[in-house]
Amino acid sequence: MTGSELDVSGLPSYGFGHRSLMWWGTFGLIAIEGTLFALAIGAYLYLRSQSDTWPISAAPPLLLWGSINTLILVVSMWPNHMTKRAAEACDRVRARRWLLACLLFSLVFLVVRGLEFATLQTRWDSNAYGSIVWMLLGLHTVHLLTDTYDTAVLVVLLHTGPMEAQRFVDVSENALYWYFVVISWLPIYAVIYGVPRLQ
Amino acid sequence: MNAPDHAPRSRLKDGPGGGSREAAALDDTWRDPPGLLGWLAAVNHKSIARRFIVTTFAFFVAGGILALIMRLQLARPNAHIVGPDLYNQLFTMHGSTMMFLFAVPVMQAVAVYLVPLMLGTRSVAFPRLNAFAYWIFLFGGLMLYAAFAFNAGPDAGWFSYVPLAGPDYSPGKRVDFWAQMITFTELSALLEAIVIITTVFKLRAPGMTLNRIPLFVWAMMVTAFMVLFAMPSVMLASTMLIMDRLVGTHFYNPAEGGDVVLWQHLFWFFGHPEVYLIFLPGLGFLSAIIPTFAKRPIYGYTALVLALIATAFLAFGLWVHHMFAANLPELGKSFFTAASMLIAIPSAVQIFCWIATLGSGRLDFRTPLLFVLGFFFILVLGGMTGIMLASVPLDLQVHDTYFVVAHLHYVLIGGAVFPLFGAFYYWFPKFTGRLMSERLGRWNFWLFFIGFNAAFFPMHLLGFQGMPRRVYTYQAGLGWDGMNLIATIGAFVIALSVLLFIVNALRSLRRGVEAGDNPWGAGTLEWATASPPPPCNFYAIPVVHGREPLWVQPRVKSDGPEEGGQPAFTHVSGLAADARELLATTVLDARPDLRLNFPDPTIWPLVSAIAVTVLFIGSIFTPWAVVWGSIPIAIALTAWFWPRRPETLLHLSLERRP
Amino acid sequence: MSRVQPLAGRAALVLLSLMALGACEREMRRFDTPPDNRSRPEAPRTSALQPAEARSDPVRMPAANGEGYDENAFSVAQGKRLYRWYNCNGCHAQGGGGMGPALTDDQWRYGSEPAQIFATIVQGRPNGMPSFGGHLSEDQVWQLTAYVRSMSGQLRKDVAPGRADSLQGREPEVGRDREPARPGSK
Amino acid sequence: MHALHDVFAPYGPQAGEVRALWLLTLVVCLIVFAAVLAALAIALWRAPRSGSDARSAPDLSGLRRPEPGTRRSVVAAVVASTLLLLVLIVASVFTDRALARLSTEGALRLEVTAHQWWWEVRYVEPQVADNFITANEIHVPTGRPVIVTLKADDVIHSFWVPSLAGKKDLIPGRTSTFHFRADHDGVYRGQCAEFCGFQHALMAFFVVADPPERYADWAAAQRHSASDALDEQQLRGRSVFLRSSCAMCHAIDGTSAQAVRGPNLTHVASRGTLAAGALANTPEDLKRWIADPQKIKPGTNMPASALSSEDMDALVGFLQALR
Repeated sequence: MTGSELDVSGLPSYGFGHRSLMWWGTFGLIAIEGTLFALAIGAYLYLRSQSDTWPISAAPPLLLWGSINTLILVVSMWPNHMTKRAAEACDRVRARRWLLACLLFSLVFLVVRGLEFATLQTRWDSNAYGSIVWMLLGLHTVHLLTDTYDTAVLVVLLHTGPMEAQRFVDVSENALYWYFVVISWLPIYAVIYGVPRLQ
Repeated sequence: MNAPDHAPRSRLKDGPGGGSREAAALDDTWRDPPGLLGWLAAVNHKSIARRFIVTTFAFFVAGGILALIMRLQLARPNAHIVGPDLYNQLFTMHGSTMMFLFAVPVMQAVAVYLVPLMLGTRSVAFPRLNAFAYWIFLFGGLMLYAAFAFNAGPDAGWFSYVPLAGPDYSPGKRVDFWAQMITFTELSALLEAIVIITTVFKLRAPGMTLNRIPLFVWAMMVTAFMVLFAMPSVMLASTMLIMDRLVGTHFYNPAEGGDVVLWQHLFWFFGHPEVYLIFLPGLGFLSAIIPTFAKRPIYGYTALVLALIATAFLAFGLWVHHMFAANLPELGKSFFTAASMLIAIPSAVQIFCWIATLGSGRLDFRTPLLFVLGFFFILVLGGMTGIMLASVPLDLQVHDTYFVVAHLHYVLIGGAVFPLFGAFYYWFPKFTGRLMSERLGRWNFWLFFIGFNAAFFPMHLLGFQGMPRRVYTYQAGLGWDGMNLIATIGAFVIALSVLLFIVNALRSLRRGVEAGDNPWGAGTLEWATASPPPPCNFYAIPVVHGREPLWVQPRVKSDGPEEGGQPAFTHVSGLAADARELLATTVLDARPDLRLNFPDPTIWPLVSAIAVTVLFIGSIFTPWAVVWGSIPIAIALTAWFWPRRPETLLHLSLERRP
Repeated sequence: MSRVQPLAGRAALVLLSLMALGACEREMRRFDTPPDNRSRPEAPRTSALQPAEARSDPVRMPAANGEGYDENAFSVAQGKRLYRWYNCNGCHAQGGGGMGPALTDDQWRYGSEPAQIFATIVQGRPNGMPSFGGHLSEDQVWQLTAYVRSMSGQLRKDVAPGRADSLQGREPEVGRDREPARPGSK
Repeated sequence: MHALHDVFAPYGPQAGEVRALWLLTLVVCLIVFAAVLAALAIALWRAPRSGSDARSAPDLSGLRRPEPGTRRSVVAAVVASTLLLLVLIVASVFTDRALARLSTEGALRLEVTAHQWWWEVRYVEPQVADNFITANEIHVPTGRPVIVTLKADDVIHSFWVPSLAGKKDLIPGRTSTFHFRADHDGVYRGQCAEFCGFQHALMAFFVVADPPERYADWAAAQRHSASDALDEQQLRGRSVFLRSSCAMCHAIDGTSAQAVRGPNLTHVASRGTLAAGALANTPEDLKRWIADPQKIKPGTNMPASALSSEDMDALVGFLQALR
């Protein structure tokens, strides 16, 4: 073929952050899920605006477990951060260790989440308030479950291999998604536990 | 990390063009595996897109047939061809099919085929996800039609207003199937949006800076972003609906603090952008076709891009104009009136730019251009009626009458289907290597154009005379008989023209004139490669020096680096020819950035899609399906993700740290 | 192997058509009211109470066991509407019972078979259950019967109604588990 | 029953205002439409033809030198269309205001409740004793504003009388109000405009505008309960009514039939149509309707009644006597 060639054989074969395709995929997911959460919260506030009493024939959810959970989540950002750093340094051993820590955190979190559901003081089928509260908490829990499973798979992979640098990119993007799961929880927490206490 | 020694070294590098040994290797690398299993495992964006286009078109024909039955029923007053029960299913299926199974996915399908070619790359990002999205879409559509065949077709309208669609007034499973169809199709659309966005941002050929991206690609990217923010709304709404129906939640139950207007807000927050999801790709087609047949670059490229983006933003600010008749605060309404009217301005900008392009070019009247001209007549008329609907007082008179039916068909068929047919004629040679017949093409166009106006123009007047939408019959003596008859005749003329199109496509597939690489003398990259393109699209990735790369000649090197910082290279070399390796470029100015490994074909996207289908359909009958159904999904997805050893070794051999 | 495949194919086909029948059965909207059959055993009214103006004629017992109503979601939904319209709630509440016995439990004084419930509705029962014979079309009685059976989870899950657009008493019929019907005494 | 139903043959101030706005909008839109097509036509006519030869080189001059002429016309066109849009927005908002400002002095108050698939109309008078209920036919005095309170019993419906005013939804769990005025006496057809199930198509109603005194007579008659002056036949018909399924859903004031699930039949004979405008109010149609409503309105909630022909004649005779 005539003409002058632009030889790219020297380029790196992977990169982190927005250089990687994975980052853009994760970004898309975050945009979608973020919109979903925002709309669900919007629906919550809309229903509240339509009702004379709020919460409807129920006491506000108990603060204890929800707050503990929030704490756990916030703290979990630390091992998450370390995982991301290890991954971006392509350090398999440390990545493995920290990712395991993340997994433990999310498992603890899921257990407490179970207790949290028990202390909402309303059922999904008792009235619209109950429905939307369960909806919000359920939506967030689904994201936790998926990301927990995702983390578990990565942990196993980091132990068994086969490994290539691309897998570190996956680990780092998984960490990015976990950040989203944590950050998105804070407004949901505020709405579920705060709004019923507003007068 | 360093490659182990036993890793097979990849030696063949691309660069030499077609015919060379490297080219042959590239073909083998990117070709789908042989056999039935290979067909099911295919991930090549062109194979997936071909299936996607054919599937969506099949749904288009199905939806059209439903419409014909409705028109037969309405041709005369007090007709008894179908009763209210079947009629309600018919118009619900027609609306749902056209909106969810045709209009949006067909645009994405065409994009999945063309975008990589226009960007000068060898695949879409996430090819397996792309395949998965197709299978999910297919299964969702098939489920809906299976339900219809079993007399469980949804019957509460494509908009499924509660409480009519709620558990109290829609017994049985009909609406549940509708709600799950939403979940299927929106999931597919969302994944495709991610695929398209990532492809556009990361896989452009070197030198294709943001301001050189073809306008069709711009349109699809803007559309993809709109999908990200619009579709979650309807997924949330339909999930709430199905939960109200199956597990007794009260989102839409006024007696328990719920609210039926919540549905309308959530649905139209998706539903109005939906119109532009369908419309913007149509504009993209025009911006691709017009320059080619005007033999000049498009006029006002920047203005056109900004108009697309402006439309996308405004589209989220006018959903309430579907709800003027539901008692809402007056003040808000005038805001939405203004927003609904102002969205006409970006469209006006584009129309004037196209007219300018046509006026200052040298015209070549081929069938694609005919459909473009049809667009001008129909869409502009539809836009005018749209402006009328944006005004609260006028809307309150014609809302939910046949006037709206006329309006929405003028906008959607004029704005999307005419450009789409133009696009079929335009890119058919690229898809198949053969041109479609011009003679049949002209017949197809004129029948469609005349039939369309005969079918839908009278509906404006019917609306003024008080004929509401979604009626399965009407009484004699109301003065509606004549125009309904004309509309029915028009509908059948449209059917005839679509039939002609199918005949034309099938005949041209075999006996069409050989097209060659670039039959129209167009300027964008998809015409730089063979028709149909080889599995790898390009034997050597081109380097881009302008908006119409095939029209602008690269300057000689002595000029030094030109805009975009690219010296005058003509093409890329050095990507592995015996491995699925792709060049990623930087987001803004498309500088070469990474050599990325792409996954091989695999059956797992199909398996995962089946697993997901089991869960979705199961959950219509028992909530527990969500629990046990998620296990096979987890397994399938893991198998999908889990790296294969030989693949990994190959990648290691190509690996190089930043 | 070569013999298995056609067999499998046929099996799938049969399964599919069964599904289809099930679905059509469930989803059919029955509009045409079957005429009341006039040649059926007559029975005395066992309650003086009647809506509007009392009739003196005997009531007609069901010929069959109300085939086709229990499997049809639309009939059950119509039954649910009539249950509300004709103020069955007045005594039976939302099935929970009040002046009248509960309908959501497993205790059936006069039997839980469709025909038995039909008889209860048309004949009436002592201590308050009015006699609706002649005041309701047979079709409506069967619809009510089907709905009443759904209240105690006697019907298929894909036929039983979901929650109503009203204040909810207890979980929707679709969520109720079948309780073995046995004649109890209350 | 012949009735008017045309957006552009207005017989009330609301529809009138809308018609004025409509004419303005139509003119503006036609001008724009014509202008765009003309511009397109000129462009196509001016532009030279290139043979369908793919190899004929494209004209790239536009890339190098700017095109001031073209630019000017495009900008001008955009500005012009923007201005016209602003005109329309202002006109629309002002019309909206004008509609909201229409006086409701001494208005007649109605409460309309929509059911699948008929309209319940309650006249709300200053003295509760004067209230009365009818169905599917709204009588109003000409020249007097009417305030309608809209409610829905089951699903969403929409109240629309094209010749008098725009539409408003009736939404379960909400009440909305709506007002109109009929300036000329006549019969105006209305219809449900929001899809509401099987019989959405045959859910019509009529607004009968009479001169005030004729309206007063009608209202006075409606307030009386059904008269007992019945002959043998009609008495038998009444007992058929009360002893069959009719009385399960319908009410006739002055009898033991007090159900509210179907239209109130106290003065059914005084109405122009049956079954929400689906049938003319004649003995034959009434018989057909009672014998098998599903034939006429499939899906309607009224069950068929298997009556002996004597009973049927008696029943119809009785209903015809309810004027």
